[in-house]
Amino acid sequence: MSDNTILDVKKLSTHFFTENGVVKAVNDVSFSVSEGQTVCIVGESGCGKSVTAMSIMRLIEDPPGKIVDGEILFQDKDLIHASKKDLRRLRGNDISMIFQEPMSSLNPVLTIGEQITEPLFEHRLLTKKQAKQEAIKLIELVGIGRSNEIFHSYPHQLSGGMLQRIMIAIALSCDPLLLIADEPTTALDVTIQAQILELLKEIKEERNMSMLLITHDLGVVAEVADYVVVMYAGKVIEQGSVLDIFKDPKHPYTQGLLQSKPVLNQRKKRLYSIPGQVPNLIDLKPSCYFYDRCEHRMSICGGSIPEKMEVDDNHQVACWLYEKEEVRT
Amino acid sequence: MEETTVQTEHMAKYRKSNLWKQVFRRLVKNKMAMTGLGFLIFIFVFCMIGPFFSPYANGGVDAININQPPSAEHWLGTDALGRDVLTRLMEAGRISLTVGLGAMVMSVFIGTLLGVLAGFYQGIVDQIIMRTADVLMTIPGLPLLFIMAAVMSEWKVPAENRLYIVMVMLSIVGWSGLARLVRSQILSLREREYMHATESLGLRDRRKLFVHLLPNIVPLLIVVGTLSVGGAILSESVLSYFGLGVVPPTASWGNMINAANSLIDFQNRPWLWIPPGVAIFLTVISINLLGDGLRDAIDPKMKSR
Amino acid sequence: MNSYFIKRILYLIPTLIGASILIFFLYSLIPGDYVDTDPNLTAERKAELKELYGLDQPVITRYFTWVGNLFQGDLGYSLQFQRPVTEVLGNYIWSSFFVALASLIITWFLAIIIGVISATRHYSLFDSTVTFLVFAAMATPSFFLGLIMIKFFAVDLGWFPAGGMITTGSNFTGLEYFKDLAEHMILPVLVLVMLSVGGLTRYFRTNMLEVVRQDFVRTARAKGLKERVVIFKHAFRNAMLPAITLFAFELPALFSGAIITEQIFNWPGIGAIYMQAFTVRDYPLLMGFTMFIAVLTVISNLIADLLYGVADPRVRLK
Amino acid sequence: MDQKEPLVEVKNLKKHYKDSSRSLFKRNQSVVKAVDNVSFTIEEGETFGLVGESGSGKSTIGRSILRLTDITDGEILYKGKSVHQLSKQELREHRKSFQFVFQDPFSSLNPRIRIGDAIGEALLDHGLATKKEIREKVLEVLNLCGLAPYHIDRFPHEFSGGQRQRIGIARAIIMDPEFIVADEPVSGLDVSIQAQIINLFSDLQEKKQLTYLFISHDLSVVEHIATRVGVLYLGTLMELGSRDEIYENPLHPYTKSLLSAIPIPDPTVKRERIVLQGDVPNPANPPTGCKFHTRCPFAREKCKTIVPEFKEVEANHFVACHLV
Repeated sequence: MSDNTILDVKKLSTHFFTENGVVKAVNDVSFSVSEGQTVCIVGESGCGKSVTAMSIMRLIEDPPGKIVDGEILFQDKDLIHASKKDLRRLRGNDISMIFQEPMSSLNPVLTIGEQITEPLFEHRLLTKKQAKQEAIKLIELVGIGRSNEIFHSYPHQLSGGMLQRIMIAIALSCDPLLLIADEPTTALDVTIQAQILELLKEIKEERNMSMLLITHDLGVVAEVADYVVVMYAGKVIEQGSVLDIFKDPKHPYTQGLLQSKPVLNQRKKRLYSIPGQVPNLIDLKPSCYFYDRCEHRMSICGGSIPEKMEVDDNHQVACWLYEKEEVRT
Repeated sequence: MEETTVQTEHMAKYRKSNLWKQVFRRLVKNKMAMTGLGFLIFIFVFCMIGPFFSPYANGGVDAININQPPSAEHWLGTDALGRDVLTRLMEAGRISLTVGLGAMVMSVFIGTLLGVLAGFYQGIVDQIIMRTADVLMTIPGLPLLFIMAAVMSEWKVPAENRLYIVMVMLSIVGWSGLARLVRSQILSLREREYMHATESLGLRDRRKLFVHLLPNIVPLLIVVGTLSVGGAILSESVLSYFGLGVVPPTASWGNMINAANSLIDFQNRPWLWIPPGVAIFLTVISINLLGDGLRDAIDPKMKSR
Repeated sequence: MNSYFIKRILYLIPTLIGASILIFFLYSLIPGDYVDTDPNLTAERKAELKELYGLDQPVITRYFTWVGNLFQGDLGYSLQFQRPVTEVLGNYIWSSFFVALASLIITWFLAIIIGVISATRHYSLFDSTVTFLVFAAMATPSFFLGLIMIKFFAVDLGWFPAGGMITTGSNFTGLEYFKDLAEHMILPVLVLVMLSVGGLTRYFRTNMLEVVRQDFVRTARAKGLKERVVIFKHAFRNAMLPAITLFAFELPALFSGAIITEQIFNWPGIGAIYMQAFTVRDYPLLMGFTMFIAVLTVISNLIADLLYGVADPRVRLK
Repeated sequence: MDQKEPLVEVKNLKKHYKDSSRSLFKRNQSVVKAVDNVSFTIEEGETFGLVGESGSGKSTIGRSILRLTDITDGEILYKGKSVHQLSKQELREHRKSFQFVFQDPFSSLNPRIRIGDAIGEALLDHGLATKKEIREKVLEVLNLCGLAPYHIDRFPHEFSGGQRQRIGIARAIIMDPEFIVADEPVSGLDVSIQAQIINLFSDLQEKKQLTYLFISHDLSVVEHIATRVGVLYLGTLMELGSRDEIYENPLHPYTKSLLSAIPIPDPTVKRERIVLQGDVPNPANPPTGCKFHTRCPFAREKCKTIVPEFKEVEANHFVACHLV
C-alpha cells in the first residue's frame, strides 16, 4: 500500500442475522483508497457493495446487521472501534456520503437551506449568517442557479437531478477527504446522469478529494474510476486498475459481465449471458461462489474458496485458474 | 437498505412452502401471541365445557346461601339469589364470547361485501356505500349503540334472545370502518401489476374478483376480524352494564358487573363484580395479543416490534 | 379564490343531511315519548301536551320542523329541563370540556414521550413493558376501570372523593374551591388517560419506527448529527405530521364528554345528562345533542385537513 | 418495403389526464399531456423500440395500444380494427392475440397463485383447453422460457427476479399471441440476467414469429433488439427510423445528446459528449414550440414558438426539428 492511503479496509465481514439465517452480505473484503483516487466497487444486486459502503460509514442497522470481523482504517484511525462521538465527528466532515434515491434522502419537512447548513453548524461551528452564505455558495458550486430561492424551498419542489446536486452540496460542505457515492445516478435519467457524473468528476479534480463510488453500471465505472473492485456474493473476486479490469479481465465473472452488457455501436447477433442465478447468501458452501455459473470450473473450484492473488502489478483475482499447477492439485 | 431486501428476495427461493405455512411458522415463534392463544383456548374451554362440571349449573337458586364470600364450596362466592358466581361467570362467558364472535362474523361479512362492491365496481355503487359509511361515522359509536339499544328494548325481545339483537347492533356500528379498509385495500391491489395482467389476459370479472382480489384481502380480514372480536366484547359489556345489552336472567360479563351499582355489593362484595371484569380483561388482552401477532406474522414488513 | 375550501364545505352538506335523517328517524323509531312516560297525566292532558310539542304531527313533518329549527341554531326544547336544548348543553358542556381537556393534554404528553422513547430503544425492557401495558390498557372496559379506581382509591383508601364535581354541601370559594374541584377531577381524568394513552402511545411508536427507517434519517446520521438531533429534528417532526389529523379528531370528544366515565363518577357533564335524558326519553335533548356531535365530527374532519395542510410543506406549497 | 398492411397503426394518439395538485385552499387542475399526437406503425414481424426518459409517455403508449388505459383522442388500429372501439366481448377475443409483459417482475405475479396456475389461467378462463391440456401446454412454455418442469407448483416468492420475468413472458405467450408489448422488461434486472432475458425475447421471436413493441429507457438494449426505433420526449415523437438510421445517423439534437450521454464501458474511448443543460420540463406545463427547445444546444428563435413538423427527411426516417 502506498503512503498516501486514506482508507484501508481489511478483511471486513458484515453479516445480517435474519429469521432465515445469517446472511453473509460482506465476506472478507479488503481494498484501499488513496488520496485523490476514485475507486469503484462494481457488482450486481446483493453482491454486498452497498453494505460495504454502509459499513465504512458505520451506518449498518444493528440489529439485524453487524460488522463481525475486519478493520476499517481511515487515516489510520480504526472506525470499527471508534466511539460514537468520534464517528459523528468524522461523518459529514471527513467522510461524507450520497445515496441512490435523492427524492427520499432529503427530509421532506425541512427546507433545503436548513439541511445544507446543518453540517456547517455541527462541524464547522459557523454562525447563522456565515452558514447561509456558505450554503448559497455551495448551491452555486453544484451548478444550480437561483440559489437564494432554492435555499428557501422544500425538497418536493425540486427534481431528482437537482436534489442529487443538493445532496452533493451537503456532502461537500465540510471539505471531506473521502466522498462515498452509493449508486448516485441509478435513479436518474441518462441525460441527468451525464450531468451528475460531470459534476462529480469536476469537483473531485478541483479538490483532490478521494471518491468511493458504488455502482452496478460498467459504463459509469469506465468513465470515472481509477481503480476497480469487482464484488460477487459478498466477496471481492477481482480488483485492479480500470484498464486492467476492462482490457484484461481475469475472473470469468468479470469477463462474463463485460460481455453480457449490450454496448452502443457494438452489435452482436446474440448477447453473451452468464447462466444461472446469484447464490443464496445464507447457506454458502466452501467453494468458489461462482462455481455453478462458471464455464471454466474445475474440480478444485467446487471444494475450496480461492484466495485473492496478484496476477499483475496491483491486479488481483480470486480464481483457481490463475493458481500455480501444484497448488491446484 | 436496498441490498438487504434484495437478499431476502434471493433467500426466498429456498423457502419451498406456501405463504400460509410461513405465517404459521412466524406466529408460533411469537411468544406474546402464543400466550394470548393459550389463554384464549383456556377461556373457551372454561366457559364452554366448565359448566358441565359444575354442580351449580343452570342458574341453581339457593335461598340459604346468598351473598356468601368465596369458600371451598363456592370458589367465587354466591350472589344475591344464592347462585354460584364461578358457574355464572362461565355461563356469562358463553354469552359474551358468542356475542363477540357473532358480531365479528356479521360485521366482517357486511364490511367485506360492501367494501368489495365499492372498490371493485366503483362509480355510483361506491358513492352510495361510502357516503352511507361517512354518515354512520359522524355519530360516535357509543351514542349510536345507545339509541339502537333503546329502540330495541322497546321491541320486548325475550331476554334469552337479546344477545342476537346485540350482535346485530354491534355489526351495524362496526361494518363501516371495515368497509373503508377493504375498499382501500381493493383499490391498492387493483394498481398492482398482476391485476393489470389479469386485464391484459382478458380474464372475466368473476375470476379477477374471486381468484385474484379476495384471497389477497383474507390476511387483512383475519387480523381485523380477530381484533374486532375484542372490541365487540368490550362494547357488549358496556351495553350490558348499562342494562341495554344482554339483560338478566341471562348472564353476561357486562351485566354481572352491574352488581357494582348497589352500594353494599360494591363496597363489601367485590367477588360479585371483580371476576367478570377480570374475565373481560383477560379475554380481550389475549385476543389483542393474538391479533397483533397475526399481523406481524402475515406482513413482516408492517412489524411494529 | 379558495374554491377548494368552498368545495370542501359544500361536500359536508350531504353528510350532515344524512346524519340528521339517521338521527331523527332512529329516535322516532323508539315507541313512546316523554309525555307517555309520565304516569301522572290524564289522557286529555297528554293529548294537549302532544299537540303543544308537535308530537301529533306525522314523522316527516316533524323532521322538517326539526331541521328547519336546526338551521336557526335551535336544537329544540328539552322536555325534562323545560329549557332550550342549547341552554342545557351550554350549562353542562364546560364541566365535560375541562375534564376532557385535562386528560387530552396529559394523554398526548405521555403518549409522545413514551412512544418516542420506546421506538428509539425498541427491543429494550422499557419497550416490552410499555407494549404490555398498552395492551392491558386497551383491554380494560372503561366502566370497570372506573369502578376499580373508586373501590380502591376512594372507598378503601379514601384518597379521593368517589364522585361528583364538588363536595356536596360545601361552599368553598377561591383557592379552596379549585382544590376541591381538582380533587374531584383526579380520578375521572386518570381513568380517561389510562384508557386512551395506550392506543396513542402505540400509534406514535409505530410512526416513529416507520420514520426512523426512512432514507432521510440515514442522511441525517451520515451528516454526523447528534442522535438527539436526528431523532427530534428529523424523525420526530415527520412522525408527528399524521398525528395532527388525529388531534383534530379529538375535538368532538372534548365536547361530547365521556359518557361512561361521567356516569360512573357522577360528574355533572354532558355525558351524564345524556344518560339521564335516556331514562326519561327527553328526545329533543338526545337528538339535539347527537346532532351537535355529528356537526362537530364533520367540522373537526375539515379542521384536520386544514391543519395538515398548514403543517406539511408538501401540501402547503404547490 | 412492400405495401402490406401494418399490424398496428397508431394515429394521432393523445392521452391527457388531469393532474390535481392539492394545496391548502385551492386545487390546481392542470392537464398533463402524457401523450401528445403520436403516430407510428408497427409492421408484422418487426421489433419496434420505443425509447425515452421518464415522463416521455412511452409506457402510456404501450398500455393504450393494448387498451389497458383509455385514450383521449386519436385511433389505434390492430389489423385494421380500432382497438378502442371494440365491444367488451370483442376485446376479450382480441386479448388472445396481443399480450403485455410488465416491468416489475415482483409485482406482476400474484403472490398467492402457483406459477403453473398463473401461466395457465388465461387458457382456462377463455375455455381454450381442458385442465390436462393446460398442464401440458404450461410445461411446454415453461421449457420454452428456460424454466424447469418442477417449477410448475411453486409460488412466485420462490423465484428470483430474472426467473419471475421468464414466468411473466411464459404467461404472455401461452395463448400464442402475434403481438407483444414489453414495457421495460429488463430494466429491473442485473446485467447478467438482463442478457438472458433479452436472448429469450430474440429466441421466442424466431420460434413464434412474434411482433414486439419494446419499450425501454436504455438505448443500448434497444439497439440490440429493435429493428425500428422511435424516440420520445415529453409525449411527442422526436425521431423515428430504422435502427441503423437512428444509431448511425441520428438527426434530432435530442437523439444525438441521448446517445452521447450513455457511458460506454471502455475506459479508452473518449467521446465528445453533448451534456444537456437543465431538467426535463414538467409535462403539465410543457414548453411552447418545439418541446425540446429549453434544453437544445442549437435552439433558435423559431423553435420557441413554432411546433416543428414531423417530416420524412430520408426514406422512412422522420424527424421533428426545424434544423433538419
